[in-house]
Amino acid sequence: MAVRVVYLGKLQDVAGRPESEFSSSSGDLDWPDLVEVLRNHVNEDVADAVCDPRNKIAVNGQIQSDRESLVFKHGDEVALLPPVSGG
Amino acid sequence: MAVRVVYLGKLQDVAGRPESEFSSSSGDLDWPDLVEVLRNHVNEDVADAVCDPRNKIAVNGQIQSDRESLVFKHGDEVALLPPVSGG
Amino acid sequence: MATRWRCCRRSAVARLAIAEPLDVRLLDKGFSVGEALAGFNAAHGAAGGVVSFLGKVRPDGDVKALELTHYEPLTLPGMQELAEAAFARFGLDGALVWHRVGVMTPGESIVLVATAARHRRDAFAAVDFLMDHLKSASWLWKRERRDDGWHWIEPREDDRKDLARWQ
Amino acid sequence: MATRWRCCRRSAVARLAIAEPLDVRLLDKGFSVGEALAGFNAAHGAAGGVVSFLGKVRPDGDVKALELTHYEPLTLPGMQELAEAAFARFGLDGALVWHRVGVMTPGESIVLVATAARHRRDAFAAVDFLMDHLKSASWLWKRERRDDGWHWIEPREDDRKDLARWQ
Repeated sequence: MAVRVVYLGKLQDVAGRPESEFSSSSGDLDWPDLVEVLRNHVNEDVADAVCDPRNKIAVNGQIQSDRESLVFKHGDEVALLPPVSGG
Repeated sequence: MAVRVVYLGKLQDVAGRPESEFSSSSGDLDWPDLVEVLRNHVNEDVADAVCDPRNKIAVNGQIQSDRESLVFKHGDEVALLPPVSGG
Repeated sequence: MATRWRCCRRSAVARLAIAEPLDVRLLDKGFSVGEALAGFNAAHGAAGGVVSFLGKVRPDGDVKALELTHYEPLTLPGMQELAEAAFARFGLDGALVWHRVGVMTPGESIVLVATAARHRRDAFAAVDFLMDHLKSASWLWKRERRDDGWHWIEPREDDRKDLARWQ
Repeated sequence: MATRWRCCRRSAVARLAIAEPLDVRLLDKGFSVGEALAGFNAAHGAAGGVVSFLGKVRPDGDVKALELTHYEPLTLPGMQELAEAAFARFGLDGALVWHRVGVMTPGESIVLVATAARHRRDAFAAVDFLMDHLKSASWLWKRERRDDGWHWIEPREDDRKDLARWQ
């Protein structure tokens, strides 16, 4: 299975890229898996950022309120959303 | 001498005309003279209105704060201004 | 064809000259709100925020027309003073204060106010201030024509309260 | 000549279609504020009051450019929900909510909000509400290019306070 992770705002700079694609042959990815993958394949700072409650998580365009119980399926798009600054 | 009196807003309807011109051969007109002239040559209601502090008085485009001590000179334009309702 | 229209529009917008910093007018004919605001906006390119208010004659019940009367020696000078007061009080980059006089029908524009400021809150507060004063402290008198003829509009208690907010 | 311009302008204004009651757009190119407001105004001819706010890139110190990033699946749907909330809360006749994304330079328009309502206060409050939410509760991220490169803009405490006013 494969999931895509999109980094928004300054998390793009933290990750050093606008998005990543992770694939796994060992079934679905859960939240601790994702944090681990980010830590090992991107960097520590992104793994920390994804756990910081000030940064929100969306899966397939839906904001998630309980990130720690998430389980990702093949084709999911996970967005990491730092605090907004629009207008 | 002659003075012109301009009726604004609903005072036009009270006076039944947009303005009046009064001339006198006996020197300057003071405030009681004006009220008297309005009463005799226009009507009671206008004479009352001109004494009502809710209606303002301008002479030659200047708002007057002390109407009772006014003395009018030849060519003066006296405006009777009811409460405004713009915008 | 599309290109030709674009050309016309751009030029039209550039043609409307807006006085800076204050453009205060008493108008006896209808005006184009789009052109006025495009011109004002172009005149204040460096302002962070531009707020506008447009007031129109509402098609209310049997109201057929509305007439606004002014008094030449007082009305425009009073509006100019009002614009200057807003300019100083809210630290504006500029203001546009346009008011129609004469007879208007439902849907027509009565008043257009726009302010440009570095910050949004100042521009907002200035339009609010200008409108409250135009409604109850400017030398304008309004009457409506209904089925049974013309009726003068009395000042409303709410308008006086709105004005008191700024004192 | 004057007549010819008038003809072009009128037609141009009539050509810009504004969705009713809500016109919500995320734009990746500049837009004409005059045309947008003329179109909005025409679409809401019966509204007593139309209030607008235009936010522009300020020529601030050494800021050369500003970039706004959005996230396709969230940003426009969020703006649409926001417009619906304002529409219901303030009893609006209509609202226009346009936001630029991409790279902009000083003087360019970032955001245009307009509301039409029967009464002035509702139109005012709705623009205020929309702007507070666009600034601190919409899925948009801003960065500035200064002499030493790009810098992400952090949310400001004041923006959060402005938002709290509506809760």
